[in-house]
Amino acid sequence: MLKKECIAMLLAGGQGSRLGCLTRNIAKPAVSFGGKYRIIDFSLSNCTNSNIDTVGVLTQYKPFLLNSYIGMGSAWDLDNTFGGVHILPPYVGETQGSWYKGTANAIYQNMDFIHHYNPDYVLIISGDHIYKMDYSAMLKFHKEKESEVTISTVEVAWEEAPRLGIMTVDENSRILKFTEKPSEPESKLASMGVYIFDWSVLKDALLEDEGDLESDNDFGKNVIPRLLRQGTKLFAFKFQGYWRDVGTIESYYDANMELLNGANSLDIFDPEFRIFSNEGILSPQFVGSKARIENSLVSNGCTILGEVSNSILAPGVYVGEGAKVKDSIILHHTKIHENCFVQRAIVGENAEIMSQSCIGVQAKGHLEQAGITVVQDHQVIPQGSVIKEGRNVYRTR
Amino acid sequence: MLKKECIAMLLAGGQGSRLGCLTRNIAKPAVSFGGKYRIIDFSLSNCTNSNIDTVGVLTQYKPFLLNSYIGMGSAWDLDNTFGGVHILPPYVGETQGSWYKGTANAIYQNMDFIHHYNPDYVLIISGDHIYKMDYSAMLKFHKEKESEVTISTVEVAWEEAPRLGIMTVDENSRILKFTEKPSEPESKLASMGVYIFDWSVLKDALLEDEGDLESDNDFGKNVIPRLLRQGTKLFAFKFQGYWRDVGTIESYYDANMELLNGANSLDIFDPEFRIFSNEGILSPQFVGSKARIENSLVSNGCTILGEVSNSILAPGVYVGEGAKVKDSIILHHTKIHENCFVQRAIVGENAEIMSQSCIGVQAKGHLEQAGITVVQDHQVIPQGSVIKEGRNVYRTR
Amino acid sequence: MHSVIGLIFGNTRSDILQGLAQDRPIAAVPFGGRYRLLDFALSSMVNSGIRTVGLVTPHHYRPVLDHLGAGKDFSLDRKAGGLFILPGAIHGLIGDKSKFRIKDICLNIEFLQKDFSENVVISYCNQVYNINYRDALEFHNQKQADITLIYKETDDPLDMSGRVILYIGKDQHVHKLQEKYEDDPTEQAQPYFVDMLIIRRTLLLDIIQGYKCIENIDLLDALRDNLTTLKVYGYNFTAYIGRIDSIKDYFDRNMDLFKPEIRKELFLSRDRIHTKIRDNPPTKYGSKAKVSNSLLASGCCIDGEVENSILSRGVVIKPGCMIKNSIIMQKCIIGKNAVLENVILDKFVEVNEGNVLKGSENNPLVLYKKTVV
Amino acid sequence: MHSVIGLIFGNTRSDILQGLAQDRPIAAVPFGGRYRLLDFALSSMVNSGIRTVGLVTPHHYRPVLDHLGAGKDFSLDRKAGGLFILPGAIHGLIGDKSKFRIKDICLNIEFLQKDFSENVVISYCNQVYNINYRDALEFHNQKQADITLIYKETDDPLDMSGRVILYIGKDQHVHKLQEKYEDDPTEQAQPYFVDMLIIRRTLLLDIIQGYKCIENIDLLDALRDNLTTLKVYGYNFTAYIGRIDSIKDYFDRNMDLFKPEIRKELFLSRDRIHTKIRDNPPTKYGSKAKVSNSLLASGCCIDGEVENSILSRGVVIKPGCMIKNSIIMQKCIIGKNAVLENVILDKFVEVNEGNVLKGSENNPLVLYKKTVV
Repeated sequence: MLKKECIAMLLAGGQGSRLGCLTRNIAKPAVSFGGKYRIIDFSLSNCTNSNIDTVGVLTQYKPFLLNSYIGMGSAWDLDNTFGGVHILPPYVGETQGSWYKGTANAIYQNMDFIHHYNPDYVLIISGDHIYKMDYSAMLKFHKEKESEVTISTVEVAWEEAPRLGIMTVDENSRILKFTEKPSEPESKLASMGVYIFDWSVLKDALLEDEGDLESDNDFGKNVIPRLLRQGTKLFAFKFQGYWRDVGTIESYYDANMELLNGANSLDIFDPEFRIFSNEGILSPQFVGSKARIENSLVSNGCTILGEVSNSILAPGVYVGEGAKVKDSIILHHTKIHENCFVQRAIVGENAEIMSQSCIGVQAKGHLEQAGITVVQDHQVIPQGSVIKEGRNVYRTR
Repeated sequence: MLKKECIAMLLAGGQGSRLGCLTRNIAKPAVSFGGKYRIIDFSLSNCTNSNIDTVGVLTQYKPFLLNSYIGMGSAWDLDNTFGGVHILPPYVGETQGSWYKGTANAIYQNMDFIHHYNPDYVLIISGDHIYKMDYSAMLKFHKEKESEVTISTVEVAWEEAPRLGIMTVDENSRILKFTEKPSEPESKLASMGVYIFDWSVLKDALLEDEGDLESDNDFGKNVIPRLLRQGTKLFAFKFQGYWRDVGTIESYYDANMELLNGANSLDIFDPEFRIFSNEGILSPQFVGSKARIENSLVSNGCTILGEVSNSILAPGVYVGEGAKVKDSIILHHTKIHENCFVQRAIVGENAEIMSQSCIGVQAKGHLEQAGITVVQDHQVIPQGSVIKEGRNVYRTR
Repeated sequence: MHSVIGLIFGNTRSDILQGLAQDRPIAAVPFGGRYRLLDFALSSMVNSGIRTVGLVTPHHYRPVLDHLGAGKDFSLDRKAGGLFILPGAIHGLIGDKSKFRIKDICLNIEFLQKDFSENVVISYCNQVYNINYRDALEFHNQKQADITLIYKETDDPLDMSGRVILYIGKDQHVHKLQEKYEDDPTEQAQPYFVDMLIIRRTLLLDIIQGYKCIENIDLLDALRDNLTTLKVYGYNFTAYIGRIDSIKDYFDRNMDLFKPEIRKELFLSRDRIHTKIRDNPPTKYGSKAKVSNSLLASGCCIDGEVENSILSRGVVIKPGCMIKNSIIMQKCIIGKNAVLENVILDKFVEVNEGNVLKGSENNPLVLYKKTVV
Repeated sequence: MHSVIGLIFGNTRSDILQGLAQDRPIAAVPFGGRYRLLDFALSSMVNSGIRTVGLVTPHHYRPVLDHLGAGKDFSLDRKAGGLFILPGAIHGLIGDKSKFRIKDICLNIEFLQKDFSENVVISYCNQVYNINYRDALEFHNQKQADITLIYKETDDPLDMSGRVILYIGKDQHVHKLQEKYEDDPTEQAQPYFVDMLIIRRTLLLDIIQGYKCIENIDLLDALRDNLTTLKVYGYNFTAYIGRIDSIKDYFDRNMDLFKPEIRKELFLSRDRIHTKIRDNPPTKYGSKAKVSNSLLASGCCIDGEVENSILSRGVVIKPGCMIKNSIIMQKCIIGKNAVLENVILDKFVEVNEGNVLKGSENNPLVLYKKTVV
C-alpha cells in the first residue's frame, strides 16, 4: 500500500457567525477576499507551495458554494492520481449520522480518511486565516525537535491575546503552558490554529478525547491541554510574516485594506509564492472615459464608469456614472448604479444598489462594528436609499 | 442569469442494506459491477449519453469512496464550466443540520441547488439500477404529452411486481393509479424510479409533502399518490430494454452473470452508447502459461495463473496457480491464492483468500441467498478454510 | 447538437500583421487584453453545443498548444470527442491567401472519418465575433442543404474588399460565388461570405477524395466547381464580425471594443468568450493612476495616465507615463514619464524612462516581442 | 523535488522500426499492450516528483498530442509548471543517430529560461524502464556536480553496441566518453551511458548559447568538448533498461514482459507507469478461448487460442485462430481459423478467415496500420 509523509486536514466547517450577514448563505472559507480571492485560497495555495498534495476539507455549514469552488482542487494544482483534495462532509454510518461537534471531533470522524493515506504526520489547518506559509519549514522543525505535536505561533498585540490560544514556552521552544482565550494572558505568543501531529499521537489523542464525555472536542480547549498534562512533547514553531484571523467584520475589513497599503502586508504579486484561485471566465475590466480610480484593486470583468478610491473590487463589479465608491470592499458581481455614494462599506456578492443611494452616511453616537456598513449578498437596495454607517442590511425571512 | 432546460438529481444516499456485507463500508452506488464498473456508472453514463450536463448527486451513507470516485464528473465527460456534477451531502444551515429522510426530503433539502439552475424540468434518477437509457427520448415524450410528471416504466414478471411501484394507465399512457409494493398487483407495469417533473410542479409538491407530518417523504409512497389524487397529469413512459434493480444479493449476482450470456442483456461493447467509468492506472492483464479462462470477463491489472470459468473479474484481481474460480464475481484487487476453489461466490474488494481454501462448498438443507456465498471487502480468509455455500463472511466489530 | 463537429483553420502564417504574426500563427495573435484570435472561433463553436472540434495548426504550433492545453478552459477535455489538434501541411508561401486548403484536411482525414456526426461547421480564425450557430444549423437541416454559407450584407466597400460575393436567389439558394476585387465599386448592399460554412460530413469526405491530388486547392474552389449539382444555401448573420487583415485592421478592431454595443455583444452576452485562465492578482491602481476609456486585464500595476488603450495582464505603467490610443501586451514595462501614442507593443517589451514613441492612427507603431527601447 | 524540471527528447523519426515509426515518432510507438514508449520516460520523471516536463516533439506530432492531451493522466495539467510541448527543428535525415540536439533545445529556450529550478533531468525515449531519479538527484546535489550521467554496467556486447562508454575514476568522476563500435569486442564489464542525465539549468543555458550556431551538434558532443572543465560524475543504475533500436529489439523487449521479474519491476512496483486511460469494457473470453502466457489489454474479445502474445485494446480473435509469439495492436481483427506466428500487427489490421502469417523469431513479420490481408 502506498503512503504519504504528510497530509493536511483543513477545517472549513464553521459558520463564522461573527462575520454576520457575510456568512448567512455561505461558509466563511468561501467568503470573497482581496478582490478576486476567497479566504480558503490562502490555505490551499499554502499547501500547493509546501508540496503537500493531499488535503481533506471538512465542511458542514452551507457547503454548496464551497464544495463547487474547491472541486477536485485543480485550481490549486492539487488534483493528483493518488491524493488530491477531498471534501469530507458529515455522513451516515452503519448506525446513524452525526454532525461535527468540535474541531477534534471533526477529525475524529474522518480517521478512516487519514488511515487510508497512513501518513507519518498530519497537518491540521483552518480555512479562515489570511497568510502565506511554507508548511514544509514547520515540518522540518517538527522533525528536528523530535516533536510529537508542533503548534505554529505568531506574536500578537497584548489586546488581541485574550481572543486567542496563548502559550508559554521554554528557551528550546517547548511548550510549557497553553491557555485558550485567557482573560489574563501570560504572553503574546498566540496559536495560529496550525498544528503538526505525529499521526500515532493524534490517533490516540482523538480516541481519548472522544471517550471524555466532559470534552467539547476542541483542539485548543481540550486536546492540547490534555496532551500537555500528559507530558507529550509539544513545541512552538515561530512563524514570521503576515497572519490575520478575519473572524469579525472589523478584522475582515482591516485585512482587506492592508492589501492596499503595501508595507508589512501580503504580496499577492510575488511570482514565486503564488496565490491560486478558481476563476470564472470574464472579460478585461473596462474603465470609462469619466472614471477615476486611485489606490484600489480592481478585478476582471469590472466596469467602472464612476469614481473609485481606496477600495477593493471583486470580479464583475459595476460602478455606474457619477457613483463614488470610497474605502469600501465590493464583492463579486455587485452593481452600484448611477450617482450612488458608498463609503466604508462591505457590499456582498450579487447585490444591487439602485441609483442615488447613499451607503455609510455619517451618523452620530455609538457606531456598531467601527462604523463599517455591511450589505448582505443578493440584497437589492432601492433607489434613493440612505443607510447610516455601522448598519447591517439583510433580509429577514 | 443562465438557465438549464433539464437537470438531473441522482439519489445515491441509501445504504442498500439488502446487499448485506457488500455495502458495509461503501454506499450501494459505489459497489463494483460487471468487472470494471461501479453501479453508478450506468446512471452517470446515461446522463452523458442524453446530453444532460448538470447532475446533483445526493449522498449521505459512507460517501468517501463514492465522492472520490465521482469527483467533478470528468470521467463521464460531465465536467462543465456551468453545470457539471455536484455532490450534495446533508449540511448544517443557520439553525441546525438535518439528515435526508425519504427520497422526497432529500430533494427538498436541495431545492436551492435546483433553483440555482432554474430548469424547466427536473429528472430524478437513482444510482442503483443497471440500464442504458437515453433520457432525452423520455423528455420528448413528457413535452409531447404536456405531462406534468412522467414516470419511466418497464414490464416486469408478475412475481416481481409486489416489490415495486406498480401503476395502471389508460390507452393514452396517462397514469390512473399508482401503488407502492402492492400485495396484489393490478398490472406488470413497474416504476423504474426515473421521474421527469416540471420544476414548478415538483417545487409545490415538495413543499406540500414537507408540510405533511404523516408523510415518509418518499416519492413512490407519498408524493406520487398525492399528486394523482389532486388530478395532476402523470404519464407513464414505456422503456424498452434491459433494466435491473440490483438491490439484493441474488439480483446483483444474476445481473452480473447476464453480462456473460449476451442475449437480452446490456451491450457494454457498443461504441455509440458507451458506459464510462473512473479507471485507475493498471497494467494489461497477464495470463500465465498454465492458466485457463473461459466465458469470463477479465479487467485490467489482473494476473491469472489458475482456472477461471463463467466468472467476472474486476481490475487487479490475482488468481494463483492451481486455483479454480467458477461462476463467481471477484471484486477489485482481491487475491485468490494457490489451489483455492471458489464457486458461486461474490468476493468483496481487497479481500485475500489464502491458499488451499474452499469457498462455496456444497451444503445440504435450506440455502440462504440462493446458495451464493459472499465474502466482505478487506476480509482475509485463512489458509485451508472451508466455507459452505450461502454463507456471508464478515468481521464483527 | 452532438451531430455536428467543428473544424477551424488556424494555420495560415501571415505577413499582414507585420511582426505580430511572425512567431505565431494568426490564431494565436493576442487580442482585446486577454484573448487570442482563436478564442472567438472556438468559443462560438463550444457555445453552440459543439463538443468535438478539430483545429488545423501550423508548424509554429507552440503558442497555440500553450494557450489551449487539453481544451480544459473550453470544456473540451472529453473522453468522447473533445479537442483535436490537426497539424496542417507545410506551406511554402507565407503570403498565400487560401483559407480552407483541402490538403490540410486531407492530412487529417481520420478526424472526419472516425466521427458519426452529420454535419461539420468550418471556420477560419482571423475574425472577432461572438455568435451562436444553432439557428444556422436549424436552417441547414430544414433546407436539407448540402452546404450552407454564412454571409453578411453591407454596402461598405471596405468590408467587402477581398471577400467572396454570393449571388442568392429565392429561397436563399446560392447560384454564384464571385471574388470581390478592391477596385470594384458598388452602390448597393451585397451579401458577402464571412468564411464560415456548414457542410455535410460525408460530402466533405467525397470532396476531399475527389480533389486531393490537386496541389493547394481551396475548399471554396472545389465548391464553385460543383455549385450547380449541390444544394448550396446562404444564411444571413447580422452579428458583429470584425475582420483582421492588416495591422490597421488589428488596431481598429481593438479600438472597436470601446464602442459599448460591440463590447456588450462580444463580452457581455449570454455566451461567453472562453480563454485560457491564468491566475493573476487584481489590477492595482496607485494613487497617481489616471485611467480613462480603457480595457485592462488583471495583474497590472498602474501609476500613470492611460487613455483609449488596451492593456494585457501584468503590464506595469510607472508614474508620469502618458499612454494614449495604444495596445500593450502582457508583461510590458513602461518606465517613468514615458509617452506612448498609437503604439502596439508585443509581449515583454520594455520602454525606458522618459522615452517617447508615437505612431499615427493609420499607421500604428509596432514593437516586436522583447524589444527594449 | 520542485527544483528539478524534466526534458524529454521524443522527436527523432526513425527508420529502425520499419513501418512502426513511419507515421509516428519513436515516442509514440505502442508497447506492451497499452503503453507508448514515451510513457516510460515521462512516468519515471513524474514518479520522481518532477512537475514540469518539456517534451521535444517532431513535426509528426499528432499521435503524441492525441496520447498526452494536457497531461491529465500524468498529473501534469497544472497551473504552475506542467507539461510543455516543445516543437523540435525539422531535420532532414531520418537515419540521423543524434539524440539530444542542441538546435531543438535552442528553439524552445524560453522553457528553460522561464523556470526557477536548479537542475534539469534529460532523457531520450527509446527505452523501457521504471526508475526513480530521487537517489541520482541526491547524489548529484551531494557531489555539487555540474552534470551527472546515468550509466549501467554490463559485459554483454549486445547491450553496448552503439552506446557511449564512460571512463570513471575514483569518486565516480567521469574523465572520458567514448563511442562503442559494434566490432569492438570486450571481455570485461564496462559502464555505458543510458541516455539519461542531470545537468544544472544555468549550465545548460550556457552550453546552448555557446553552441547554438553549430548545425546539428549533440549535447553529448558539447559535453565531451568541455569534459575537463566541468564537474561530470557518473551514477550507476541497476534497474532494467530495455533499449529499442531495431525491430528485433522491439519484439524482444515486448517478449521480455513474460519474464516475471521484469514484468514486476515495470508494472507492479510502487511507482506506476502512467498512460492515457481509454474507457474500454473488460476483456471477454468466450467458451472456446484458450490463452496462455500472454498480456491482454481491455476490450478484447477472445474466442481462439493465444500463446506468448501481447494484445492491445479492442483486439478480436475469432474461433479457431492460433496466435503465437505475436504482438497485436489495437482493434485488429483476426478472422476464423487464421494462424499467426512471430508477427507484429500495427493498429487496425484485419486478417481474413483462414489466412496464415508466419515470421521468424529473429525477423518477425510486420504488417502496417490498416492492412487487410
